[in-house]
Amino acid sequence: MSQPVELPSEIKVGNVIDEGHSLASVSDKIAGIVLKRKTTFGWIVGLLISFAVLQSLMAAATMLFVKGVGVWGINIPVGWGFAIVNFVWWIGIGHAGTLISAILLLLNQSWRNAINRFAEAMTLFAVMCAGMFPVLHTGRPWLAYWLLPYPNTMDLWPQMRSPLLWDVFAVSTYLTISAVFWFVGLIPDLATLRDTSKKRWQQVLFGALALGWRSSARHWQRYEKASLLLAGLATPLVVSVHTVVSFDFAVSMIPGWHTTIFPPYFVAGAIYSGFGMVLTLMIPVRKFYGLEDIITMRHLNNMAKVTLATGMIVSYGYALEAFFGYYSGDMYEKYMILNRMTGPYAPFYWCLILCNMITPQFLWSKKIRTNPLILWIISIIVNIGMWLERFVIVVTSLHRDFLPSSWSMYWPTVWDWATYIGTIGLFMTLIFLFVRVLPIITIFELRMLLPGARVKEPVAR
Amino acid sequence: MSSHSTLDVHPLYGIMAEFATAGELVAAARKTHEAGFRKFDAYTPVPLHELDDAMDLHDNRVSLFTLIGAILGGSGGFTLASWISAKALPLNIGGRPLISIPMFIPVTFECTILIAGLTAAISMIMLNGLPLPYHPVFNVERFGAASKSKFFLCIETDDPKFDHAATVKFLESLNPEEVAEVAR
Amino acid sequence: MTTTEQSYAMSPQLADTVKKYQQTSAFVGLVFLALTISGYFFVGAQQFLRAYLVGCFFWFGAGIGCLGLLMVHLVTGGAWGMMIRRPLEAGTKTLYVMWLAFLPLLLMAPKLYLWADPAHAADKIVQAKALYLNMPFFWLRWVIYGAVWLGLTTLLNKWSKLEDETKSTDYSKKLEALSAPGIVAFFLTITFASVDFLMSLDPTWASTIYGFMQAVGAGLTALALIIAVLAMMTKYAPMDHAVTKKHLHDLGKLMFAFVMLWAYLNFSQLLIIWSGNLPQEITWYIRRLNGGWEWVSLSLLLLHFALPFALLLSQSLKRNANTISRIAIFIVCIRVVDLIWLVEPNFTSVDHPLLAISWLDLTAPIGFGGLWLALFFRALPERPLLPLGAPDLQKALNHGRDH
Amino acid sequence: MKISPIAASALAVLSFAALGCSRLDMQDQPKYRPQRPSQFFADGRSERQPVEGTIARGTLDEDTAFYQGKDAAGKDIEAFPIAVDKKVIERGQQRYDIYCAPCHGRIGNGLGMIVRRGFKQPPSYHIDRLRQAPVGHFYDVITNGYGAMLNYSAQVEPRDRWAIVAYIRALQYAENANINDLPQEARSRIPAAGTAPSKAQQSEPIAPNDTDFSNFPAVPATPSGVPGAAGAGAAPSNQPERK
Amino acid sequence: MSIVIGVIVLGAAGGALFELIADSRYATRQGDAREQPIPFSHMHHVGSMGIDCRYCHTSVDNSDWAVIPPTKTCMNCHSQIWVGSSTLEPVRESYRTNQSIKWTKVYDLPDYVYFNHSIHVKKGVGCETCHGRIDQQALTWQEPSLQMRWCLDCHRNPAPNLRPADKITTMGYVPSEPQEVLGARLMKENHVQKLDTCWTCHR
Repeated sequence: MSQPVELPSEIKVGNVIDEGHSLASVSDKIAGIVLKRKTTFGWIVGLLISFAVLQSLMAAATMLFVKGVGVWGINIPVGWGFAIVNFVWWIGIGHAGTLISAILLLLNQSWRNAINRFAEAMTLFAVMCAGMFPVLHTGRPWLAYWLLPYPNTMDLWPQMRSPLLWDVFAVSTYLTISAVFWFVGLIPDLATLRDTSKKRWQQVLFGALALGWRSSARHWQRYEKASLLLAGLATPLVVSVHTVVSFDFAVSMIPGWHTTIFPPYFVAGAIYSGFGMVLTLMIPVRKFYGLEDIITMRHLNNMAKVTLATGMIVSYGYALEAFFGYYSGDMYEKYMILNRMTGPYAPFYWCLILCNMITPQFLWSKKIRTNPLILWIISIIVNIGMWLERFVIVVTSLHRDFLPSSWSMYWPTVWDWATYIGTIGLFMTLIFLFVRVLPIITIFELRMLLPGARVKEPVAR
Repeated sequence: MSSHSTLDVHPLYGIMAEFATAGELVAAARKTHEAGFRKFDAYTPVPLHELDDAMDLHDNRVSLFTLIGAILGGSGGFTLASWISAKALPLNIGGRPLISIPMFIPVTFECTILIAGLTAAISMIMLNGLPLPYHPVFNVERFGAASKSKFFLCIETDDPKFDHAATVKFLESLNPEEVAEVAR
Repeated sequence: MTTTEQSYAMSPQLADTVKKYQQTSAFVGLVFLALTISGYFFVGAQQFLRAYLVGCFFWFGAGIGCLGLLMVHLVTGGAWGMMIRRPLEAGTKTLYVMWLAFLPLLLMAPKLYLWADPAHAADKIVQAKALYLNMPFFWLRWVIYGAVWLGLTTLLNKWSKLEDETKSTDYSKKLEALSAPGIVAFFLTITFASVDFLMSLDPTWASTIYGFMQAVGAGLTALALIIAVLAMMTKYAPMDHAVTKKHLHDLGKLMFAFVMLWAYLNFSQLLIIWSGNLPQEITWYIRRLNGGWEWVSLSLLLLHFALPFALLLSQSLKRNANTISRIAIFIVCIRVVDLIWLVEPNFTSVDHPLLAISWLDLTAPIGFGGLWLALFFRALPERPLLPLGAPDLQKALNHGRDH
Repeated sequence: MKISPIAASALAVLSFAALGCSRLDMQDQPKYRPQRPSQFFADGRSERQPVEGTIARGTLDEDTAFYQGKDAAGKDIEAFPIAVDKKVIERGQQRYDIYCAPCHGRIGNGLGMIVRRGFKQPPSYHIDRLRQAPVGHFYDVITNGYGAMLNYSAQVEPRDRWAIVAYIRALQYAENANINDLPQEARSRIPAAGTAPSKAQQSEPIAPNDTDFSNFPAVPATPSGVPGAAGAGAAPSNQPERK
Repeated sequence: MSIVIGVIVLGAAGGALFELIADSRYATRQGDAREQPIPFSHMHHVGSMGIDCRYCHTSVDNSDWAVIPPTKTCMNCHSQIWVGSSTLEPVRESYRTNQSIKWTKVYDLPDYVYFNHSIHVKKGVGCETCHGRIDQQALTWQEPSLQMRWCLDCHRNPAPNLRPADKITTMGYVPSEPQEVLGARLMKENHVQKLDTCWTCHR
């Protein structure tokens, strides 16, 4: 049985970081984007456009505060309209960031290092956009603090058995921990910026933010431990967030919502749309800032694979929903799935199937996975598909009430759209500001990938 | 012993050596530790796990605090949920039990993560003595490279074994690129 | 240090041990299977079939779990999988027998499955599902499952063998290319198989997460078994120097993830059904949370989740071959309880649930276990213990040695 | 934590504006509650009078005996238009103590608290003229007023007015009662032979129409003139039937 | 991180301050005697004259509304008493001109609260329980905070605030038997329930 062993040489899939970089060159390159690069015309135009789009959120919110939620398209059977659709969509988009930074850190996947900072920032901004909707949909956003358990003059406490309250806990925990994780990751890079900058005000600003980080080995030891712990905590957290979001639906008894597959299926959908959004943003940023040597083909390939895998799980969910619609033997469930497929919102359903089930199948091809343009288009289709999914879940399940007399249709109003598009403006504005003022790539983790950071001790142990 | 006079004239924080590679730094740190120095620190642009062994750094308090935070957060979350549901605002919803343990798990879980995560970050920063607006090592002009590409080792004057001339000599024997005095 | 010249064929000592294991398990398996079959006459056909289902499905899960893990590894790579790839392949080969083992269930379906019993043919709920739950389609699905599972097993093993022999990356690519859609097929088939053989025991009840749960459960069973086997093999050449603590650590982490996933999926199902409290759903839990079954449920919570969770948090326990294998074996045992918990309460009344377990519920899993392990240990020595043709083998061997 | 500064400031401005202007939160709703002033109607009242010449359902008040205390000829009626029993008298006592006692006094002697403060003293119920007066007369006085007394039609409903009349009759009867009118067991509670029984004890209510009141409890002695301080009488559970 | 801690501490302090303000008598106007167009004294009318509450507030026991009496009710007595008083001139003017007196509402519940006087009276909640010793209030003040917490205190546990039906309007009421016994008995007799669902008050 024994035979001479010849191991084949490694198959090159593409490196995590292209050759020719040194500790200093990596640091200077990324820090230079923040410190030296001139504010470009394109960036200003982009920021201005995003900021203009953001104004539609301002207008819509003002309208909402003055007039109340009646300006939205919600009605009696469809009490949950755009607000929850967009909330779930944004929260889902946020998931990729935590997944990339936390789970891949735990799995020792070194390809995460180039993209995690950006993805984490995206998480934060997406969760902020998501948070807008529950706060706005109360119609009295200035009373949003009522959602928190605190002693008050009304002697009232939130209903701890309600999934909507779990949402409050889950989303605020998610936002807090993501921000902490993001900031902790930034500390060494802020120190790099502090030490690289030549301008006094930048030194003071980055110095204050870096908290006096001095790259001490004693600090690194605790830092690495804390990073791992945070990653370990963030991983179940990110799963729990969309699980809780799915409970918002599944814990109720509406046909099409009350189904046990929802938690894993929502989590997969969240990661799916999140990776879609990372690709949508990363491909232009990579091109624009000339980061092809740091965000390599391997990154795109891997992200496309994750997109494909989660897309398959989501498709599995659709398939099971349809199958169990029949298998449950429940007439409401049966009607629900038939109504989805053939009812007034059927075009949305089939569009969703096209976007989420059919389109990702192209990703089986490596050619497509490594073609940034096609990948970018697919990622946008995925984003649209996931939005449609939430729309279909929310609206088709609600618009056919148990009581046929209250059957009705839901169409968003101009203010619904303005709110939704406005949050995209908010998101893009934040992204533009972020890429300008902070290092978009974790410098110290990139350094770890370089041969200069490897220990080849000259002395034998 | 002779260096004490130097100290008086020139308040000194320590002596710093600069190294070009991670390997040299780890070797130097190991030797320094073996030489009996304890009050010294290595500065590196990337975390080097080898240093933990070389310098005998095994501080697990961050994990401990995080565990405590997790336990407190979890029990606090569960207590909060059950106290509210059963005591502070008992609402009968369709005859369901007031204490409904499965329904409290999400809140319990989120509180666990929240408190544990905050403890992890805060205890790391606090144990590292941050935020710290001033530290003598930054007085060395080239030290800025510690956050980019160079590796440093600094033996502090507080160390009982510290002796100015001997320490300089010892550091020079480690094959550094440069040795510098660190003003306090 | 590991060098490419070393052989990864089994050392004679290990071969002896494996042979011993194989003989013992074959003996135990035959004795207990005989005992189980005797139960058909002594205890009754239905009780026999229930126990048979527990044993058969559990060990089928171990086989299909190996198939799933193998394909996941082939797609994602990773050092953990390289160490257990051969045991996984050996595990998949049991599927030939385990697939056939379903035959008695199909043949005697009316005695076990309400919907197949002509006496219940007029029931409203049975009629509502008749399009899916009918005997011809049941048989057809079994054939389709077999085609998928055995097809995948055959091809994967064949190409893996060729990969070793030719050292050609063509086969590595083929393996990866087959595994990706293979995973899809795996999930679909195990979902429907678990609906067919387990969920349809109670035709009034349905849960969409069920198939996913069974897939994860099977993966956990397989992983725990393989970890136990790997830990045993680390005492012998060549695995003593091939397997590092880091490999065990990674496998331990993976098992930890599976334990968490199992708990997550079960909790999700419980919470959604609990809060809905619908009569057609909650009865499933009423049966399992009353009449003595609540203790089984509680022990599952504690022993299937809490205890392994706490133990596997520890880094040192995961890195030690002895402790990790004990935890793994424990998990295999508690997995059997989980399966009994899934099957048996379906046969108790909702109004007066009663914990009643026959001795057959123990003999059947042991019997099938012996059979499975005998097949497994027979297949294991057939090939070198590491996939010599795999492109990343050297990297995987160096995993955990670079510091 | 990061919050969009723009969104945050907009929120802050708007919420302060909202707090500053008025209570938006349904605190003040565009609806009328009783006696709330109205900007809309000229007299500033949100509560409107029925349009002249209209009668609300159920307020036709055709039954002159019940609503006016008069017979068809316009004469005060002699007999109660309602059945009088213990509950009616208890109700009458309670209403009497609220609305009548301030002037007429709790035993009907016309020496209520208001009279002591300067209101014109009404006649005692126990004078012969009023003892002889038909029940319709009392009803008419309550309904339309008499002399210095304004009408109480807004404060006392017709059925309660009859209850009050019944109670007045009971007071009159009690003022002139003989010990032999008492049931046997009640007699034993009279303190001592020859001692003048107090007014309160005398005002043992007795049915004007021969209903059996053998179980009627004694009215506890109460300090007169302080209605509401104690013993405002009957259980309110049997309201007179409302129209 | 100190910033985070600072934000948390400041946030907590701000929250506490907010609660303190929201809870203060300034915010709730508890104990605040309101100016009225005519300085009507409950102390005089109830305390020294002993007029029953229901003489003026006629519908308190059969309607959700206790009623501010019409001017006519004042004139029942003041057509004869204090006829020359300039203080009472607005009353006479109102009577002459048929224009309502614009009283200032003391117990002003928000419009989203449904409150019914008669059910409280019928179930044995005395006037004094909510309005305090009205017989000692020269100008009427708001006795409780009227916060939701105050409502709920009683709605969750009504027994301590129940009294027999004939003691409803009594001021300075002292129970004739231990309140625990009486309360429990009255709960049973009057079928008093613990009503603390949202829709009890918010309809």
